[in-house]
Order: sequence, then structure tokens, then C-alpha cells
Amino acid sequence: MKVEGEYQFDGPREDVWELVRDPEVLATALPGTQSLDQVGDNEYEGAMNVRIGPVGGEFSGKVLISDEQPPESLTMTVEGKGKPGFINGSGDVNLIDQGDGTTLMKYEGELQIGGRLASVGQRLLDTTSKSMIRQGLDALNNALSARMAAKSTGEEVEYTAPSESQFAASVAKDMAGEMLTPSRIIWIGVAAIVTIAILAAIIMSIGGG
Amino acid sequence: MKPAPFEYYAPTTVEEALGYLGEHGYDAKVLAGGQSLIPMMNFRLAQPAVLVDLNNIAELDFIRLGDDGGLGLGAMTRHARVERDSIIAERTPLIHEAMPKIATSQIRSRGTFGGSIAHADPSAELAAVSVALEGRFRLRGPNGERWVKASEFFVGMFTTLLEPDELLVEAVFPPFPPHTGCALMEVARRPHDFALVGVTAVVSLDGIGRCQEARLVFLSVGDGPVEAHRAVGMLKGSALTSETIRSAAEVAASDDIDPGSDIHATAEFRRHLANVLARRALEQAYERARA
Amino acid sequence: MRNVFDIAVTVNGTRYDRTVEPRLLLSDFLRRDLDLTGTHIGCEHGVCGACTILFDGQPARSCLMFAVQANGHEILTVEGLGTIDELHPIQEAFREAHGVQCGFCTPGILTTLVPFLEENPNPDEQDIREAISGNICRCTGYQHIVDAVKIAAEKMSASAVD
Amino acid sequence: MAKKFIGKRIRRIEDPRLLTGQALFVDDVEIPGMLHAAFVRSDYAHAHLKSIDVSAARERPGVVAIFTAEDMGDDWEPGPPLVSPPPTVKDVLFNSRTQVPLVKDKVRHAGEAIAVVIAESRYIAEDAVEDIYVDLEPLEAVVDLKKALKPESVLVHDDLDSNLAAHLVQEKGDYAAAREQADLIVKRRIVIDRGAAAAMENRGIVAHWEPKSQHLTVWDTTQAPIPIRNGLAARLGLSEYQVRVVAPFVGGGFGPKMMMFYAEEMVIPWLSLKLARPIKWIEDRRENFYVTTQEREQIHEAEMALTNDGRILGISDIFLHDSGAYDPYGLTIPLNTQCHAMGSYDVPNFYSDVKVVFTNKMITTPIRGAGRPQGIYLVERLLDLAAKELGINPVEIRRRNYIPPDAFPYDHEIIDQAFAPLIFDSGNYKPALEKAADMIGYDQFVKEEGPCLRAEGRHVGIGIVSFVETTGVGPYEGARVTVEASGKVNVATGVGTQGQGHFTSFAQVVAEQLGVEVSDVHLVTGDTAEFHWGTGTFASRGAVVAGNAIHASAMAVRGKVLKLASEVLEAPEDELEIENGMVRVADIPRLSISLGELAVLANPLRGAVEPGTEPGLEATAYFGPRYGGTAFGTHAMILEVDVETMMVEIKKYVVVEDCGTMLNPLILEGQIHGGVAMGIGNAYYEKLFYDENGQLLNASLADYLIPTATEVPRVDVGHEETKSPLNPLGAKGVGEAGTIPVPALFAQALENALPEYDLEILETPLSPNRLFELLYDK
Repeated sequence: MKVEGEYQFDGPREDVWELVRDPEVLATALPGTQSLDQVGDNEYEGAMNVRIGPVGGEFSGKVLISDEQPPESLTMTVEGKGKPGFINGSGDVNLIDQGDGTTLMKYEGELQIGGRLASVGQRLLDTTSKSMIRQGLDALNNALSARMAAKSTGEEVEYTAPSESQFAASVAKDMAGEMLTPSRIIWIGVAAIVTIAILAAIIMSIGGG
Repeated sequence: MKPAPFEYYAPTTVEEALGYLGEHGYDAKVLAGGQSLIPMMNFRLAQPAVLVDLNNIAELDFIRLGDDGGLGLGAMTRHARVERDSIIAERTPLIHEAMPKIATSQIRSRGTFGGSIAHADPSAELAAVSVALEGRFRLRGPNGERWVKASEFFVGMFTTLLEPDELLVEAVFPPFPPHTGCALMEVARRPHDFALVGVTAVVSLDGIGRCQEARLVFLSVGDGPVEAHRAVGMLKGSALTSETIRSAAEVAASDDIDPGSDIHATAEFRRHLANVLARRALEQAYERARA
Repeated sequence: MRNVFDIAVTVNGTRYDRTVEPRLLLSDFLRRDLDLTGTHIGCEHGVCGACTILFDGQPARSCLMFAVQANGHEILTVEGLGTIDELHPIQEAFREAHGVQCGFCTPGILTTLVPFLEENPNPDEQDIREAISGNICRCTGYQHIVDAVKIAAEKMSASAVD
Repeated sequence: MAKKFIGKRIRRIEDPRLLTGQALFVDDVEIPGMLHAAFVRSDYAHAHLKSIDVSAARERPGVVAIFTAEDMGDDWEPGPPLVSPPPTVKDVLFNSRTQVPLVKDKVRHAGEAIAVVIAESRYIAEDAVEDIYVDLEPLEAVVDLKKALKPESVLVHDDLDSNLAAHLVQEKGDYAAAREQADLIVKRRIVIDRGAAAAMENRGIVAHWEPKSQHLTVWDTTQAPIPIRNGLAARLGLSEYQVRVVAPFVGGGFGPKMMMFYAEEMVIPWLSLKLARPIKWIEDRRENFYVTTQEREQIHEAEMALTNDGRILGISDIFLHDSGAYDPYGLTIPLNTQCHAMGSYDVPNFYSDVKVVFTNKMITTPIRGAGRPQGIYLVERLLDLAAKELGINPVEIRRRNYIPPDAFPYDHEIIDQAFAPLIFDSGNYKPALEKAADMIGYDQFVKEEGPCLRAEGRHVGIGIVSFVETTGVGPYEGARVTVEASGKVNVATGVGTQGQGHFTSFAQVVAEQLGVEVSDVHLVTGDTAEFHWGTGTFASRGAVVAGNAIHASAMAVRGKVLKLASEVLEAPEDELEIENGMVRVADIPRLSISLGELAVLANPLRGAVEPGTEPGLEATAYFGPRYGGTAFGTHAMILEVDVETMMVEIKKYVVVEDCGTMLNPLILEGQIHGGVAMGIGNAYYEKLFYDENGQLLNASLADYLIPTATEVPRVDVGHEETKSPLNPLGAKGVGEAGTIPVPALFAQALENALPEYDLEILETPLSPNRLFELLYDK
């Protein structure tokens, strides 16, 4: 499955890059992350309890960042495995300085999804990954704004762990910046591009109310 | 394809159910009709540790007329009952028309109104219909009740504003204003399949036959019901000529939605269908509003 | 936590008292615990219709219910319709019109049809096709089933007049 | 003499049991102490198996045993090739690679079995499957047929040089020369994709080894119980008499239940011996999509050479056939495709080159049609395109090219799926065409109705195509017919039955000879304890081959009945007649004796049976045709397209079939209806989606779209009867006739409905999405 798109950030490229490459946030930003350990310079291993509505499962996996060209581009490789199946993929993220204080992110990835996820989850896979990436990036953009605002006023933004529905609601409603500290939301930015599609993958196509 | 083990509770009151939900939080899933949840459990894609079965809560099974002439449906009212209810057919014809499009008769005899809404499948007719009819949902939690508009309830794939310790207990719909018409159109591979695209249109006319209010809500083109705000903006205040309708449908398909691709339909085909269906649905709703 | 439940279910007029694990699907309960193997399992995700039974008179997928949920309810399976020596009029009509080939989907179609014909004593072809569209048959192409339903409707309304 | 039973619309004998839930299917078998199996299956299509950790699963309460390939020790061996040796065609290449019971080193398709869990219930077994950790190192998957044959492709079987499973060229005449003389060459690429049989009953097997009696009983959803028994005995080191295989009522076959041996068929009986317990495995629907065989995937580069007046001079077809991960079924499907690529037509020059390709997908074996729909699709499509270019009416171009009725038997000079010469035994194609055209109202539609509806802006189209179906191939079937002391007749035959009405149509054959009521004939099929010679139910051969064996046995018994009655009644045999269970001297009604009394006399308790004679009124006989009879017919349809939504409605459907002697038109029409429904699936609904990694994307009935009652139209069936000279009944098979021509017909009708789009349909199955792309040039 191909994942690609672009997104406009309301901030300079260096700030976006900093946000995208802040590794410590990976473990705590997204509800369900159980552990995340740095196992190499640019390699992380972790476990995540992924849940969308009634559907879910525990995934363990690896994220590898490579071909880093700060503040322009990087490549991510993700391997995830759980009872519902597996997801492997890699993606390129490019940040383009728009020259007007904004940054265009272009992302392009190829996902390989297998097992139960692939065999019964087709109906909603693309839609979900699309909208979750968009939501994630919206959230990231809000975080960026919050961070930039904090920089100028010198005030920290209070963090309260959101519930899943609040999280979904907030990203949907462009409120993420109010609830997540900027640093904690970055996982969404990085992972949204590739890993969040795991979430998408767990959706299935059966039933009717 | 056998489900994984779970703890099972079958409360007989909402209060009791809320107790179990409060106790188990995210580990618990509510079992309403089960016609979406149980297949997921059989595939072992869903493995809830706890099931709280609402099927023995009689107080959630009702259809009632509100003081304002609107309608209230208990969350555990089964589709089969809604389908056959003459008050619904008369007062909210859109809900009546949606019923046969929800899966098959065998599913409808178990599936529930509230279950379908709380499940928040992007292809669910009742989600789109609820938004189109300006429905509101009554949620009950440990701290009492709250009301949420349908248009704000659905926040993502299978995700709503319901907290894990809350229950959807009722859906209410305001009375249908005069000179109002509605339509629900779908394209599905087989009639009972999830629609490739569906749309529901509601049009209200003013005294001189212009469009006073309109709503156009799609299903299967996003991660929940998708309202076509731009298209509706073009309709309001206009005379609904076939040209107006045509261009609104085009805008709806091109600007208001961002559909995904799957094995049955590409995003491009979905946009095409959205355009066709929006046009047809608006035409029919307009026709009915004039009648 | 209790991991087994005592249930009392009336199936085809007979009351059964059994102890079940909550995850036991109603379809497996009927087949395995009650040895009523006429209810067939075709997909276990609610699409094929082979496992359709009547739950308090309404057609339902027995693969999409847990046995524990049947506690205190009435179920009718194909075994409760007619016997080999005395077929139910719908069964008789299926035989007459060759509505059966491999017979695997048949029980679910018969149970679906019982309440349908009660509600629609004179269905037309389109009504019939819609009524059985939640049941997949791979052998017959449905035509002889449709014919059978027409015959059954005639038979049943004739006997109702008598 | 007019037939009393054969050809009559007789209600089925087996129905009451099926209608009341009293018929035994494999999953209904319940044995005390029975254990349940679930398989650990690969999520990857192509991967090295590095390790398996079953320790957690072993700890789970209720788990009895877990086996991997390693645990099978020396008993691990791949399945036998089903059809061997390869055909004796010049320069044929065939690399036999057969499926394995459990993966040992390398996974070759998604869903392949890696380990098996035996537990007290299927629920627990599935819990334990999730406890097992399999370390797989994924490899690039071979999916695309063309890429698979490129030198740089990774290999499905590492010991081969390429992914080429087989290569076979068949020729007739000189196509190259014909091409030179042609006025018109129509050349196209034609793509046919995969579908599933999706019988409503999934596969299943119950194996019960009884150590005390040293006897293995296996209930199996197979279409071929006897070969399964013979194979199991050989694999397990048992005598064939120690193994009984029962195929009870089977919930639809359609081909894939003929595969031998599925991994589970090898593993479950072995485990029953190993554990000395009865074991049940029932495939679930998801497994059915992954590991029950599939069919149809081919890519053709085909061309037809014609004269200006629409006469076919020759056909050339170079094609790839997807074998999937293994090729146990040999060349049956591609041979069938070759044999049907000339359709009903007198094609003097033919060239067909097939390369069979290994891929990382499920094995392909015949599904209802078995390569024939592809061949018919090709020839009918090319003919349609030629007709368009030449301005000839589709009906007329077919008339001009049919093999003429006086040309039968017609030798195609190539070999068929059974490696016998492809000879069409008999045929008379025009009457079927004319009748179909008449029934659908072809001329009227083209002249009046069509233009009228089109003027209203409706997109309606008509189509008409012809087909042939080679049926009833050998080698042989047998049957034993016995008149019992009650006067009732018992028949035992080896073929299994999956809904074809054998209990009734075979009873009709017997009743015809023995003058008993159909309901007095009791048939046993598919139980090796009852009859253990034969092959199976496939290739539309049940009625033809087993039917004729039963006919022969019944004739022999009739001979015995008449001989004995002649002695008892003291009347010459030629003055005797059998009716209503009595043998009578013609014209002297009082002089008669019942079959039951004769049966008692034939099996005396005292006295002696004369030397050289046999006791009882019983006979066993076999029938093996030299080659199969060829059924044929014409289908026609009218459809309407909504060009905005791409929804297609079939408004009218007509079939005129000719399968020789009809045994029971009621049953026959049911076969046709069901076949058409599956064909409609093949045309517009049913496609298995594999992604580029070999992942199956629609392994559920929600996403694999089987037509329901609202998609399948009423099918009007007309009959012609050109008897086959190859067997005494004059019968030909009909099991696949409904399915074969539907995609070709659908394509023609769709093009006809959309003249303004200049549409060319060269693929099947289509879908609304695909039609949208074709119409709007996406």
C-alpha cells in the first residue's frame, strides 16, 4: 500500500525538523505505547497496544531512521508484528522551505501489510491511514505553533494525558496543542507517516450495526 | 474463527452497566446487537477482556414521541423494530428508508440503533442519517447525562465522543419541518454490502420555493459521516434549479470529501459516484420537499 | 469472575439446561451441546446465512450471538420445522421445485422464510429475492428456491383458507 | 420404447434428509474423545522458516499436542502428484513440485500450514495458535506472471532454474501460413483473474484410528474418496482394507474438493494414528480463502486470422497460466483452455503455447469450468471483435464458423486433459443457437426494443455466445447393483456427491432397467467400504461415467432377473416384462413374480447354486469411455447499464444446452442455473485480490462478492438432445455448462449496451470500478 501526501507547516523548517526528530517523545505521546527503547543511534524498539474502537492488538516493532539530511529529509523503516498480522514499510520525509516562514512536508511510503490485517481490513485501510496522518500532522502543526508561541512568551504549556476519544476528538478539532506538550506530540508526526497506518490496518470490513 | 475468552456481564439496568464500565475502563466493550463486534471477535481482530451485554436492559428499548413532535429512540431498539414502526415511517421517513439498506434482515433483527451509532463505522447509514436529521445523542456516565449533537459525536474511524465509562442511551431527532424533503442514495455492489458511496440529502424550502436549509451528508468517503459544507453553502438561499443542484453536487464531490481507495473502488471512482449520488439525492429531496 | 454460566434455553419446544463458557457461539452450542447439527456454519462472520435460526421468532445469525445470550429465550432450528415423514409446507415446496442441491445453505434459508411468509403471504418474485438475499447459495442460482417459495406461499395461503 | 423414468422431472430422493437437518456432513461427525485441530499459518507469502517456539502454547490447559514438520520425522513427505506422467506431447516440459504437509524450510504462499495444534476444543486450539511464535524471514514474493519468468526473478522453488512449471505447445495445421492468407488479423491481450469456488461448506476432515481394530475411518469433504483412501493407506503404511474414507453429504464441491492431498488431509489422519484419538479439523471461511485451491488466472496473447466473409482461418494463443506455489494437478487446466480455445468452430489452423508459472499464491486446480471458461472467453471475444470489424452480426459470424453437423466425430488433432485425442464426439450447434436467439428475441431486440430503449437514454445491450464443454472423461467408474429380498434395489458407486442429485438420477437409471419405483432404489456413494473402485466426481463426469456404469450393472442384473424369472415362470425371456417391481409374462398378468421373491430364490438357504452361476441378483460393472463426450450450447442475455454508477442489471438470460440424453431435466436445469450464477460472479463480482507481496486482500465473504438472489436473474433453459455415441445412455455432462460462457457473454452484451464508448473488454472479472476506468479512460 502506498502512503503519500504533503502538508504545510506554519513554521520554519528548522523548527519543524527539531519537532520531527525529538526522539524522547516517541514513548509517551500516543495512547497505547507500552515501551520504547533506543537500541541504536537511530533505532528504536518498542511495544504498542493499538486500539481503534473494538479492534486492537499488541504490536512489537522497530523504527529505524536513516539517510538523515538535517533539516531536509530522512528515511524511516518500520517493522511491526502482532497477533493480527504484520506491517513493514519505509517512507521518505522531505521538508521544503517555502521561503515565507512555512514549511512543506512531503512524505511518501510503501507499506506491506499481512495477515488478518490485510485479509479483512481492506475496506477502511486507506481512508483511515489518510485521515489519521492528516490528523497527526494537524496536531503536529498545532504543537509547532504552541512551541513557537512558548518560545516567544517563555511559557510552558501544561500537559494532561488525553483519553483516546479526547485525543481523536482533539486532533480532529485542531485542539491538540492545548492538551499535549509540543515535545510529546512528535511521535505522531514521525509515526503518523508510516506507523500510524498500523492502526488503519486493524480496521476490518465486516458487520452492520 | 472462534472468539478469544472474555469476562461477561449482563446487567439489567443502565446503572448496573455503568458500574461495570467504570470498573473495567478500556478493557470492557459494550455488546449491543453484536452484529459488527462479534464478527471482529470471531476473526480475533477484537479481543475485549470484558463484555458488558446490554441486551437485558429493557429500559433502553423504546421508540417515543417527544413533546416537540420529535422522536426518541432507545439505544437498544433493534433495527427490525424501527423498520416496522409506523410512527418512524411517518415522522422520520429518512430513518425508515435507511433501514432496508442496513445489512440483511437477519442482521437487522439483532442489530440496534444505538449500537450502529456508537460503533461509528464510516459506512453506517444511521450515522450519516443522524447528522443529516440534526439528531442529538444522550450519553450517560458516572457523573450523569450529557447531550451531544450527532454532527459532533463522530470523531474518527470507530471513534466517538463516548468515554469508556459512558453509554449512549438515546438518540433524538427534532420534528421534520414543513416543506422538507429527504433522500438516501447508495451504490453498493450487492444491495446489502457496505455502500461504495452513500449520501443523504435533506432540503427545506421557504415560502417562495427557495432552499432555506439543506444538508448533504456522505458515508463511505471518510473516517465517519462527512458533511458537504461547501455544497450546502451553494444551495442555501438559492432556487434549486437542476443547474444549481448539478454544480453543488460537483463541488461536494471535489471539495467537500477526501475519499480513500480500496479493492472495490478507487478514490477517483468514489468521487465520481459521490457527484452522481449527490445530484440524484438532492433532486429527489427537492422533489419531495415540493410535494 | 465467573467463566461459566448456567443457561436455560428452549429449542424447538424443548427446554435445555446447560452450562456454557460465555464465548461459546450460539451456532456451536446448538450443534455441539445440543447435537442439532442441521444448523450449518458457513462463514462465522454473518454473511452467508447458513446458520440462520429463529430467535424469539426472528431470523438471526447464530454465529453472531453467544449461547449465554440465549438464556431464557426461544429458538427454532431447521429440526423444529418438519420431519422426514411430515415435511413443513416450505420444505415440501423446496422438494417439489428442486430448491435444494447440496443442501448446506438450505436450513438457513428455510428458517429465514418462515417469518417472511407469515408477514408476506403473497410475495412477488422481487420480494422473495430480497428476502433470501442474506443467504448465499452456491449451487442453485436461486431460481428453484424462488419457485419453491412461490409454491410454499400458495400452499400455505390455501391451507390458511381451509 | 418410451422411457418411464429417464428424462423425467422426478423430485429428489435425498431431499427430505437435507431439508430437515438430518443429513450427515463431515462437521456433524461427533465421536467420544474427539480432539480438535487448528493450524498455525504463515502471514507471509514467501519466507524462510527460521524457528518456531511452541513452548507457551504447550503450557495452555486443554492443549494435547503440537506438531511441526520436524516433529513428523520421516513421515514428512510432500503430497503425491495427482495427474502424472506429463502428457506425451513433443518437447513438453513439466517440473513436478507438490505441496507439503507442514512447512519445513520455506513458506511458498500466505496461509501455508506451519504447525498444528491439537486441543480439547477448537476454541482452545485457536487460543494456542496465537501463543505460537514463528520466526519467518520474508523474501520477495513472486506474484506477477510475466515478472516471474524474467531471469532476475526470485524463485519459488530454489532447486529450479526458473519459475517455469511447465511448457507445452500444441499445434494443428499451419497457423503461420493461415495468417499469411488472412484478410483480417485480430490480436489482443486477454487477462483472466483469480476467483474462488467458495462452496458453502468449507473443507473438513475427521480421522478416527481405532487401535483395537487397527482400522482408520476418515470422513472427508472430498470429491474423490477412493483415491484419498488409496493414498492414505500408502502414506500411512496400512492396507487399503484398513482404511475407510467416507465422503458423506458434501456441501458443494465445484472442483477444489478434488485436490489431493491437501496438507490437512495428510496431517489429520497421521495425527489420529500418532495420538490414537479421533481428531476433527474443520476449515473456517478465512482458511477457505487462503488454502483451498483457486483458479482461472491466465494472460493470453491471442490472435485470430479470418477471411473477409468472417471465416476463421486460424487461432494462435500464447499464454501464461498461474499454477500457484505447487503444481500437483498437472496440466489439466491449461490443457482444457487449449481444448476450448477453438470453441464450437471449425478452425483449420491452431497454435497454442502455454507456459505454466510458479508463483507465491495458493495452488490453482480446476474450479467449475476448469480452464474452459478462459478458452471460450478468448475465442468468443476474438470472434466478436472480428465481427465488429467486418460488420457481421454476432449471430451470423457464429453460424458461418460452426463445425458442421456432418463433420462429427471431429478430430481437433490435439490432446485433451486426459491426454486422449481431442475429438468432439457429436454435435449440432446451429439449432441451439437459433433457439437461443429466438428465446431471447434477438432480432426483435436489435430491430425494435433496443433502439427504442436507447432513444429513451437507456443503455441496454444484448449478447449471444456459444460454447462447448468436453465432459465425462475417463478413466472409469464402477457400480454394484443388488436386488434385495424386500424387492428394493441397492446401488453402490464410488463417486462422491455434492448436491448433483445423484441419489435420484442414478435411481432413475436403475429404475428404468429394473422396473421399480425410483424411491425403491437406495444409493450409497462416496463410501469406500461400500464400493472402492473409481476416481471421483469432476469434469462433469458423474452422470456420464458413473451413470453408465450403473446402467451397465442394472442391465446385468436385469439379465439375471429375466433368466431366473424365465425359469420360475416357465416362459421365454423375451416374453417377460418388468414393471412395478414385478416380472410378468406379457399378456398374462396372473403369471408374475416379484423382484423380492426372485431375490430370495436367487440366494437359497438350502440346495445348491449351480456351478458357474452366482448367488443373488447382483452385478458389478464398470464403464470407461475412450474419450469424453462434448456438450455444447448457446447463452444469450440482455442487460442494462447505469453509465453513471456502473451498476449492471441482467434483465433476461437464456440458455440452450445440449448434453445428450437428459436423465432428469429438473436436476439438469438446477445445474445450469447454479452454473450461470457462478459465471455471473466470474464476470462481474468475484475476484481474489492479491497484492504485490502475495497477500490476499479479501479473505471474507464480505469482500469476496458471491452473487446473491438479487444479482442473479431468472434463467430460461431450453434443451436440445444430441445423444453421445460414446456411451449407452447417450449422455454428456452438464455440471460446468452454465458457468463456461458467461464472462464472454457479459462482455459482448456490455459492449453492445455502450456503443458510444467504443468499449473493448479484454478481461474478466470486471467490476464497476474497472468499468468506470474503461469508460472514462482512467
